[in-house]
Amino acid sequence: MESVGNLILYFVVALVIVVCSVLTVTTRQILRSATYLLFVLFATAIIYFQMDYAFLGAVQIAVYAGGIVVLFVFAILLTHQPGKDAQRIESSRRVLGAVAALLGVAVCGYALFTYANFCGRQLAQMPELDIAKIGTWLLSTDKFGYLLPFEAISVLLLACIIGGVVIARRR
Amino acid sequence: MNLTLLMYLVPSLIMFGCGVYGFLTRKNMIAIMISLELMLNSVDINFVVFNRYLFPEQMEGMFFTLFAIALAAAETALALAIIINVFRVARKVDINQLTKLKF
Amino acid sequence: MPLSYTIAVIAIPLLMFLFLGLVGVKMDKKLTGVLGTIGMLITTVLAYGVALTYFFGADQGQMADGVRSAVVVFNPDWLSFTKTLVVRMGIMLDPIAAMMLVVITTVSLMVHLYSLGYMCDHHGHAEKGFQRYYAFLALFTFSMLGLVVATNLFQIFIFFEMVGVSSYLLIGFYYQSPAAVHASKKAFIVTRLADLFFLLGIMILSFYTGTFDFDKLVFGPEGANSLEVAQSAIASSHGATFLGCSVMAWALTFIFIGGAGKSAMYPLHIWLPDAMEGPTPVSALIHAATMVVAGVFLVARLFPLYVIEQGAMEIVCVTGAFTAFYAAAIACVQSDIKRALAFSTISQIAFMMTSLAVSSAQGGLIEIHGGHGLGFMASMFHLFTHAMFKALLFLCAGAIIHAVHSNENSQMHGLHKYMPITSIAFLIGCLAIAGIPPFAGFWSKDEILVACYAKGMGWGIWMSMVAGMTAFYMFRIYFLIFHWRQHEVHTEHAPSDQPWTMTLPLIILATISVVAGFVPAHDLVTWDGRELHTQLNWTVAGSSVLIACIGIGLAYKMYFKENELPDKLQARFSGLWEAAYRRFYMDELYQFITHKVIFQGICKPIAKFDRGIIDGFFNLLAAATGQAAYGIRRLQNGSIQSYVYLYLVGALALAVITMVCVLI
Amino acid sequence: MEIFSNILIYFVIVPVLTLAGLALCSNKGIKAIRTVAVTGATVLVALAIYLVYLFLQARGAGDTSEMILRSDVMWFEPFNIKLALGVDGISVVMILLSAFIVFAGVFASWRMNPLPKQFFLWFYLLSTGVFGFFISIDLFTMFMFYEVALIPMYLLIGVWGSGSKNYSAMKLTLMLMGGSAFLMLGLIGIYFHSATDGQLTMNVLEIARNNAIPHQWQLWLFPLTFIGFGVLGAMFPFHTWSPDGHASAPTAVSMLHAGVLMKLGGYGCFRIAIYLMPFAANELAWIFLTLTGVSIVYGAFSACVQTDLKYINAYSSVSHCGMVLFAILMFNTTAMTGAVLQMLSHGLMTALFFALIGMIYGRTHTRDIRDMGGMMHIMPYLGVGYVIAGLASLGLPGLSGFVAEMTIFFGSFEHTDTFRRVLTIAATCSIVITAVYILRVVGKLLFGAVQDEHHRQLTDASWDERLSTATLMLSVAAIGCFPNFFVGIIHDSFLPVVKALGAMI
Repeated sequence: MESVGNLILYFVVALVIVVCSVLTVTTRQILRSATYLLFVLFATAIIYFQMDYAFLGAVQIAVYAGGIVVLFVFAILLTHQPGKDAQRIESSRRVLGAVAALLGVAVCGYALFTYANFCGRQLAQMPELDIAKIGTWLLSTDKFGYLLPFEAISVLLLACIIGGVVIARRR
Repeated sequence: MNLTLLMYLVPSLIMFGCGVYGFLTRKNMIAIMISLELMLNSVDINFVVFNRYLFPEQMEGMFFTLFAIALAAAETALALAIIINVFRVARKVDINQLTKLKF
Repeated sequence: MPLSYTIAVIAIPLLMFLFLGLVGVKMDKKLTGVLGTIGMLITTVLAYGVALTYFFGADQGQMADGVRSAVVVFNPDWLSFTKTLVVRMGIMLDPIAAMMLVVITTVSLMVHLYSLGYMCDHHGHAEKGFQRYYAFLALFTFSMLGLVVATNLFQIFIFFEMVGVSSYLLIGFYYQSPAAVHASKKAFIVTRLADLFFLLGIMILSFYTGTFDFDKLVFGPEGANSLEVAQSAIASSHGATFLGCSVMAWALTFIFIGGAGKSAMYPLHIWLPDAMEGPTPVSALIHAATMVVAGVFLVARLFPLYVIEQGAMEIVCVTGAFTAFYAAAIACVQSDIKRALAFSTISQIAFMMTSLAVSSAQGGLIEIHGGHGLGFMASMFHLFTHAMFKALLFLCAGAIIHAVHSNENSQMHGLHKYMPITSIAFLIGCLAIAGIPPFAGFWSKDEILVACYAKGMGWGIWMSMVAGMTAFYMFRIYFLIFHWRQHEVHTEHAPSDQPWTMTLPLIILATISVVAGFVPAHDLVTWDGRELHTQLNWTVAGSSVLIACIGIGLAYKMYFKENELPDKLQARFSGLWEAAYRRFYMDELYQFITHKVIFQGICKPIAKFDRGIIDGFFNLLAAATGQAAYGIRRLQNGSIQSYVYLYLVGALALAVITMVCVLI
Repeated sequence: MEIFSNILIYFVIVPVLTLAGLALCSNKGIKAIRTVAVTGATVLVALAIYLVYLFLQARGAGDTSEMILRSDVMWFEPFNIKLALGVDGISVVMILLSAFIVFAGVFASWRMNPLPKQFFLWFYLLSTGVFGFFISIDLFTMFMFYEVALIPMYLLIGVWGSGSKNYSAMKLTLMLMGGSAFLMLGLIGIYFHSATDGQLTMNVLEIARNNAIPHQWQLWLFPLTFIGFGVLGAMFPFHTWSPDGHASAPTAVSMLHAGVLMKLGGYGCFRIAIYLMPFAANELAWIFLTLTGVSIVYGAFSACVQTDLKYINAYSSVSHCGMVLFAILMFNTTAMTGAVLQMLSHGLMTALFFALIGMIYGRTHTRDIRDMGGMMHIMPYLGVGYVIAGLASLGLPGLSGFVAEMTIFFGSFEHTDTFRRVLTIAATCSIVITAVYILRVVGKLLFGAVQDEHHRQLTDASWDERLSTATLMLSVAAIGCFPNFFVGIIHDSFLPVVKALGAMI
């Protein structure tokens, strides 16, 4: 049995996620869209906290909410005149998109509700997870060691940095 | 009432659906990127909750999400850089109008 | 080897052709003409030598038991179809070949000489293409000589083609005149069509006999004219019939069609009048004296086979008799002097053809063996005499045309005063062709008529009538050209006799036309090599002279002095006159068949079919592939959203399928 | 290496060396390019003549083996693919023909512009393929060289062509590649049935000796291979690449293509399709006889109404090449000998035709006979050449066309069944139609009045053009005057095939 606080928190978070997601993709002002995204990301971070992955939640807030959304906002401000609405999307496109999305949701939902026998699982105990442990795991080669992906990601990020520089450089 | 795995999956699914809808319908490239982020995020949630609920002893889901966040950040940064560059050249961000490189 | 120098008779014209053709352009024009003429003179001397040696010389292997047999001088393989069926190129002398050598070289020499004057303008400058002209003349002479000395049927075919081409080149000598080009084309294609049948005939004949060689086909293995091979071949193919006729009859008919094409028998005669577009000496050489008798020569060469196969012989006979009349009728109304002479030629060749064909009717095969064959002899004799006097007539016509610059007899009239030598020569030619004794034509034509009467009274009367028409139309031409009324001088130069190079051949040929009748042809050119004892048949001779005189008298009455009678008659029988003048619309018929039926009706639709349907099909295939590619390319439109959409659709479809599968 | 002692390999090495030499030339050094190209062509002609001499000597010395100058080099062990060389009389004359046409082609493209170096590079690559095809007797090697000969065509037409060259190049290449797709299927099928037990082989001689292809397979494989080669041999209804392709191709390419490449088709039909699958050949001959018979008459009729010189010639090629396949399908030595003679004859005279057309086109810039006239007056040499080519084409004795056609007709007439008789007679009729269209074009193009006053300024042939055409004219006359020399080389090479076919009846 969960604590009531936890439950309330969950429902708030779920509500924020659902509502803000929908708003993100339906609003015609792109800046608002970015803002709603920010809310969704925050809500997601809260889920991570609920799951006891505090570090992940922190990363989510810092990188996503703090970094990416800021980037979005910058990009939007650079490419748009503020206050100007985007064009209305033609209805056929909207309907098609909606049908595709809803169908996808329906199929996945159907699958979830019908076949996923693990869906009723409760939250189990989890060993203590501190940052030191995460750091060790990230750089170890043992079981649960993630050195290789870590390095791969490093290289990738490096490539991205270089790519970013190349792209952004004035010709 | 307990918070089951399903209860986390449903908002995630809806988020993903919204992402798909946005991706398919939006014309603005930045809006498309935003929709993409929604989808990514929903997948992240799934990884985390599956990890937490089904394999609490292990850390794969969490780490994957960690990496995914890093990747998403890099990807977004790069994509936005490209979009801004394209905008500088073409003065537009609407993908329907950006057909110069088509075919 | 005896008579081996015959090769030189063939080789000199060939070498002359190559020489004049290759280096003549760089030489002086007159020089080439003189060279050509000298070469021809040597050839002529040699050919006379050959002929005299063959006919009268000491034994060169040609006389056996009083029978003049064929001599094969040499005969190397040229092209082997199979081990046994081999085409050889050789020289064979027999009476008709020897006689033809004389005819060809004589006329050719005269024409060479005559052309030296004719192919020049009034100032004596040679025309453009003078060298080419002499080269072609040499080529023609070579081909014609090669034809007559052929040792086998295929060699004849080869030289048939060669003379066809030389004729094509010479008719089209004035290649910038569309009429000449058209005429040369027509001549070649019509004779080519005939040659197709000739080829088919050879194919059939050689298939059943297994040989092309005359010494097997028509001369037996031992001595002259034992027809064993031919008979056995015919016997072996006896079962083989096609449409009710024996295969051999078909073969011989086809071969005759080939000959008919060259010899301008109805209905393949249409090219000959048009061929008069060529220079007049060429008409004299090719289209009067030599090439056009190639068909007669061909039938004569295969005479023993035709004798056996009476069916084919009947066809020859009917065709010849009809053509003789048909051409004579047309000749009566032509206004173009060369055309009139051309129809006269057709008619005379038809005489020869008929004469060949009637000769076999003198009893059965056995009797033929016994030594009859008057028609054959008469035909060959007529060939000889006709070549001389017809060449004479054409050369005279050439002299007249050269003088008045026109072919139409309305531009001539009354030339006797201006060109006396030409006039007399022409008159001699006319008398010869009309059959007035003692000129050459009388003797040969008389023999022909005797042969025709021997086949049947009807044939004889028919041919006598044609002979009468011959006398009429020849004298019509003569009177219209040289008399009728005073000549109106149109040009600055009054017409006159031409330079000696042109007059000398006229005189020589006229002389020959007077005396040629006394050549003892019946001793020399019989079909089996035996002497044929004939004597003048007074009834036939008398009646034919009478008919000829009537013809001449009629012509005199109508055309000697200008009068209204011809016009009245023309008005009276305008339909008939018009039809005859238009050659009974044969040209129009051919025009219709070739242009409307073949060209418009077959070629064009086929070409359209090819471009439209067949090529269209492949283009359609390509276009369909292209369209499919375009269609598929649409999916690859560069829009990430459509890709995602498609991906989703695909993923969903997969999911649904999986679920459905699980459910089932 | 032992293989280098075989003269045949030099027929591939010489063009390849020429290629290398050309590659070393600079783009501008037209003299060097010409020198290399001519040297290569001359060496090839000399080699070809020497090969004829060797062949005659070997036969004279009593060597009766089917192929002489045999050598094998293993190339790809797992599939038993060898570089198997060997020639019989047919290949020898084909090589001779190719050498002469390459020689004439080099001179015909003497003033090729632009990119002469690249042109000759592709030209010699094509030649490499052609010679390679004729010297090898291994299915794989043959197919490889076949493709080598085919592909350069696309660039040669596409880059140096005229008119709608892109369309034509594409059409020609695609249709021929379509043919090779059939062919490839056929060859693979043959390979997998090449031996009943033991090692599968690609060697034509061994396959023929094993005679192991099951009859029901032959019925499938024969049409595949025959059509595959037949496309190249311009067999009705797969001939439509020929008019467009030839019309657009540059002179030398038309020459080489019509002169040699189309012969690959006939040669292949004979050497692979009929030789290896005699049963199916006998069974299915009637289909292809009908098609080729149609080709002959149909091509001739179509040529009668064309107005483009090259189209006329292309359709006439359809007719003449139809004659080749027609004769091959008659299955007797005489007709087949005629077929090879016809290949030689058609190769030379079509090359001559295309050379002359190219030279006339280069001066007048039109190929429409309605726009030209009186050319004989303006350019007598080319005019005479055209008349000679025309006379060869319509079968004048003394020139090559006549002996070839006559041999074919007489060979075909040896069959007594009505079907073949009728076809033979129909084919024979083509000699008249040929005369019609040849004389039509000669009359319009060369004779008559000059149509365009500008044409009066045009010049006659230059020395290189004269050399090129004179080579071909002399060859045409040589075959026409001394046919038995060639028949002697060719004739016996058909005996194995005729024997194999005879065993089937």
